[in-house]
Amino acid sequence: MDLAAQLLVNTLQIGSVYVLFALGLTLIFGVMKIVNFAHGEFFSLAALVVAVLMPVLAPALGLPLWVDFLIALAAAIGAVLVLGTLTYWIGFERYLRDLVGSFILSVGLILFLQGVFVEIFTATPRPVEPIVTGTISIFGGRITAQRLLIVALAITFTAMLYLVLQRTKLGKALRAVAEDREAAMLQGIRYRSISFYGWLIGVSMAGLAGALIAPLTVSQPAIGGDYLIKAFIIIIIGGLGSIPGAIFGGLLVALIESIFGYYYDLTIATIIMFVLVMVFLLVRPQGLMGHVER
Amino acid sequence: MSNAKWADVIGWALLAVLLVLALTSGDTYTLKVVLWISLNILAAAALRFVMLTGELNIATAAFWGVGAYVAAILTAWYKLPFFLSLLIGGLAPMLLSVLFGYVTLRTKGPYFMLISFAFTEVLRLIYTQTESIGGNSGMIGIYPPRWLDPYYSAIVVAIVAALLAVFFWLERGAFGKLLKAIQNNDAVTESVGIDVLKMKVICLAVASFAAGVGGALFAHANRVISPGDFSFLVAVYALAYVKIGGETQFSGAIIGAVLLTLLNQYVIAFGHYEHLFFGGAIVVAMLVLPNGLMGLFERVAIAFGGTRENAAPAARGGH
Amino acid sequence: MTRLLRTLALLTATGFASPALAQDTIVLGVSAPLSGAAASWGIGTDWASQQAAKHINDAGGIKVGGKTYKVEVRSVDNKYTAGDGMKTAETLISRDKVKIFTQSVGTAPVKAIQALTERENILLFTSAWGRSVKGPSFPLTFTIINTPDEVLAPIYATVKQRHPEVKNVLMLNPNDASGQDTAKDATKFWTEAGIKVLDSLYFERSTTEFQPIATKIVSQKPDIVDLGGTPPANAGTVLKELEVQGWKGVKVIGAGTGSDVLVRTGGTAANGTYMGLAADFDGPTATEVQRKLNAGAKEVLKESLNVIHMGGYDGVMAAKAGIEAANSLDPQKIAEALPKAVFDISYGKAAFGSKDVYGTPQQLLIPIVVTQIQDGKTVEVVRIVPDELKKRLGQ
Amino acid sequence: MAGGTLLEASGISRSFGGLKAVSNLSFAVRENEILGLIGPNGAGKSTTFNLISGYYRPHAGKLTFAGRDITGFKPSKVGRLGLVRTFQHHSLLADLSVYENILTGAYMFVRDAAEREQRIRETAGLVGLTSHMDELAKNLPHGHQRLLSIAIAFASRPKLLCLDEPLTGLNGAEINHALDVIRRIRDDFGTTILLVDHNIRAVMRTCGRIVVLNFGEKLAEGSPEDVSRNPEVIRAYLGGGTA
Repeated sequence: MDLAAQLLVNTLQIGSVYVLFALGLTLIFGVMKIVNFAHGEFFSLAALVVAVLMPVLAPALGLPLWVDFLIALAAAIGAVLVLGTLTYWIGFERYLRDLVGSFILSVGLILFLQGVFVEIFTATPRPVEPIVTGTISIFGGRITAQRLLIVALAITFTAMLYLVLQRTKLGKALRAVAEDREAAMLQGIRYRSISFYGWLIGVSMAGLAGALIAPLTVSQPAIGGDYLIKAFIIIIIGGLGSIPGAIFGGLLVALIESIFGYYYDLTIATIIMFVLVMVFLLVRPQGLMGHVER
Repeated sequence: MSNAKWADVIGWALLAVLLVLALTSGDTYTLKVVLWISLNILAAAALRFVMLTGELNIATAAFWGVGAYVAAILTAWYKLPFFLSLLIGGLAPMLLSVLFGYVTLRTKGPYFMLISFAFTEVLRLIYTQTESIGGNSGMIGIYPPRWLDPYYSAIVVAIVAALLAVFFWLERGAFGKLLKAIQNNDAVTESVGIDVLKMKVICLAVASFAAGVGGALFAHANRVISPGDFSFLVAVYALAYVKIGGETQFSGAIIGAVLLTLLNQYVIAFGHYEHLFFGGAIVVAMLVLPNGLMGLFERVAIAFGGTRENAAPAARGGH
Repeated sequence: MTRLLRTLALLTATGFASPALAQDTIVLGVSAPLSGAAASWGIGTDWASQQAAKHINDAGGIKVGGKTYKVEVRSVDNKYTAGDGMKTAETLISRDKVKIFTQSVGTAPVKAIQALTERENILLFTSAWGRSVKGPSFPLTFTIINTPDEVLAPIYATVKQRHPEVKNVLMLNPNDASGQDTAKDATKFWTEAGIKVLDSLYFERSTTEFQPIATKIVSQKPDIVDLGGTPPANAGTVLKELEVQGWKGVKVIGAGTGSDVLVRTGGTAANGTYMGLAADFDGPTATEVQRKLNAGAKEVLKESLNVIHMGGYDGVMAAKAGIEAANSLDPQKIAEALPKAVFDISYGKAAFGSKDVYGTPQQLLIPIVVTQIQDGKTVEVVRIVPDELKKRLGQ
Repeated sequence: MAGGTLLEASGISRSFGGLKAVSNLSFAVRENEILGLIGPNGAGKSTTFNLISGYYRPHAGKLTFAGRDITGFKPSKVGRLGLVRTFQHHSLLADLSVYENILTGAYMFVRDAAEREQRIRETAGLVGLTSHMDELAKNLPHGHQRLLSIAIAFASRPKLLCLDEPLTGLNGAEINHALDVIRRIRDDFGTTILLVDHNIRAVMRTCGRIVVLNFGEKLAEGSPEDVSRNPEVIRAYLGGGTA
């Protein structure tokens, strides 16, 4: 085992899911100017749906496991979209651009949804059978075929989001709103509907991250919390609302976790990340990739 | 009397009721609930005081924890007199908050909110890694002096009321108006010679002193503390009290804390549904009472012929 | 959602603020994590405790001084922290007049609650691991599952005997009071068994990514990895990562509880793992009561019971036995009567003992079982019925 | 009559991302004068304002105020030394009452409560807002809002009052009233004034001297008559758009 290669491989696989999760969070911030503390619940929901469906689908359909996984993933995103629509219509729509109001609303949702998830899914940790088996060696770093598949999917989804934002009309509108809401509205962009789509895409990213992590870990209703704290660090480092920043921040956090987790332990790694955030904020309050304000 | 003044009367009356209950009730459960309500009021008021400048200071939870640990170490290890450790339990986080504020209050809105969140979590993690203070399992055996035991709830209510009076006096005075001016428009405030950063740091220091005393009182009330008691949720609950009570009014924090603490006592009986109901209550309150109970009160008062107040602006975070 | 509706109905029926009780009901408290990462322990414990209460009530209740009482179990969420443990326990004590906690889970909250219960003359049953919660200074505390002093020596001896070539061990535990206590005891017993402890690592309970830890473990090339008090779901993940990164050694989970979750998460990587607390409540050595409970739990909770869950049942049964033996509801008297009693719990007949180890007879005497995962199944390797229990039962 | 130099900017520059907003600008404000600062859109007037009041730090050059080097001072420190400015947009504490707005202006300069009260009354009286003391700033009509922003700044009784487009959006009568207030501040209190506005005619009418900016550089300086006859100024305004 080559240590450096193993640490880099670890970084890539941890980071790819962090990036997805943080992308959703930063996108929602960019468009709605709120920090969605309930982001982890969408992650948990998707992970739980996949973890519940996988053992059911395999015997019922008799299809290859990866097909089952894609079906479960679609179902998970469906569930996330339904929950996202509900929470938006009932709650977040009234708290657009209200940092405090949306914060307390999303924290109320964390408590409430965790209670509901425990009721529906029980608190039992749920593992998922491996979809593909085997281990692959990359420059001496070892990775399961399973994780490699997940990393590939995460990269694909990130690229897709990037393309949507860069190329499509919706993407351009989202970026325009994130950049300068008033100017965008003057150009005839309907802020309310755009923010709804931004929200749905954002929570779907959390859902994708959750659905992808389900086969790699054990899912239970509280699983999103750990990712939430990391994601905050990521988006502060990357700059709130910045898509490239979230990607960079996600990989950086994963690298720190991988290296310091190896030489010290994971808690020290987290503390180091927080200290790093403080330093970042001192030097560049708007984050690494944030826009320079005039 | 205007609505705002009525609101103040309600707030102080509630505190008086708590004090009377603490002094006269012989029922240990009542005393405990009075104690918890008072501590929650203090946390909410400390959080709200910084909200006057427009910043959401999640690190209220961190300073609450520092006060708790410092005071606990002083009484449990060094056997310092209770009131002295209480004082130091307030001063230590106050000093820390000056350092923290000087570095971080240059940022605002979501950045300050997130960094105060990060600060809270990093302190909590540091406690878990520090074996001398019990790591994750925390410290036990933090007792107030024995002679004080029967009056502990009353002492807590009295101290909380005193600190609230200071908050009230500061908010009503020129300093409070200045904080609101900073919230409204820090550029204009700065142009007339006011050092906005310094004012924010002073505001944070005052609030952190109160939070530290609150934490110290909490530690001695609970007799045990552990890192898990000082997660960012402390600030979240405090914010829930402020929001549901109504952030525009000083009394909102009091009313919110009283109601939600009582509600929480009720939902404890739900076992693992506790989260569901408490979270649900917060969500519902946010949806039906956008300006909290004080907002509802104002609406009712107007409906019954009261006058709309040119009331103080909402204490709001962010931009 | 039916449970929710039932609870709602119950609460509405029993009144709003503090559920009022009929005069002849004994309220028993349970303090366990009902939310967060450790929720499954608390929810299972609550369920098993409720089953015990139901059994007792169905069989006519508890008789004390000619009067018959029904029992009711109230579980509160200690969130695995000292502060919440304390607060919720105080509510149960001062509002609901609880005199007995039949099960309390999590070393940190238990230590907190214990400071209260010992002072206020309240009986505390617990599954907390550490030696630090037991002994003469805590006369009202009783431990109702096997702990390191019972389990570790036999399991380590078994490992040593079956793998004579092993020389060293690396330990991983959750970073909290339970984990730290486990690591401390494990270090002692491994050393006594002649095995060198290479390193003792910790992780936070909320951790979901175990790769960096696995990389760290593998790089030290230990003969044995002892996951100590690591919860089964996390343990399975760690074992899988270890296998991926090419480590092949002896796998031990000294305080390993649930084996089906371990197998589901670890897959083939879980094979060969030795565990100290993983009784199989479906297996041939399980009692009729345990099999029924387990079947019920699988239906309602979608989860098999583990030793800690079972402690919920046994705590209630032990409380009943204590009350009847003392013929009193006074915790002091119950605590004095309990060590002399022999009573029925899920494992069959049991008693409290182990005075020679702890200085006071407050450890439940139940069979010590070392199991190993073989082809995904939990197999009993060693089963020891404590000599003291045999003597007490007249065997 | 104009006396010695109160504020001197020598060679100040500031650029944003390669774009030079102000470059090598030098000018002086003399004691007790009303100096006008004009120029087409994007000429660098706002940047100049932000530079002298400390909101931007100059990349080059030096600022001297009342004989003191204030280059790089924070806005609050500049304000305390007696150089106070108003703002073009968001110039008020919108959710606060008129009284509280003016109080904020006086806060750092009058410690005694009774004296402060007196200062607030006097300032409100000067701009004609005495009868609106308890109204929220955001509820005032636009004309009153512009006057209130002057009142906030003047409550500090600065040595140099810098007004950033105080006449924008005002009608004829309001403009006359505002100019009257500005003149009285100079005449009755001896305050020096730096005035930026798009209303060239009003500026010409009020100011003793005028500095004209274009593309971040000084184009002309002199009396209103001189400046209005300057061919470069005429060209800049005709070519550069709005006047």
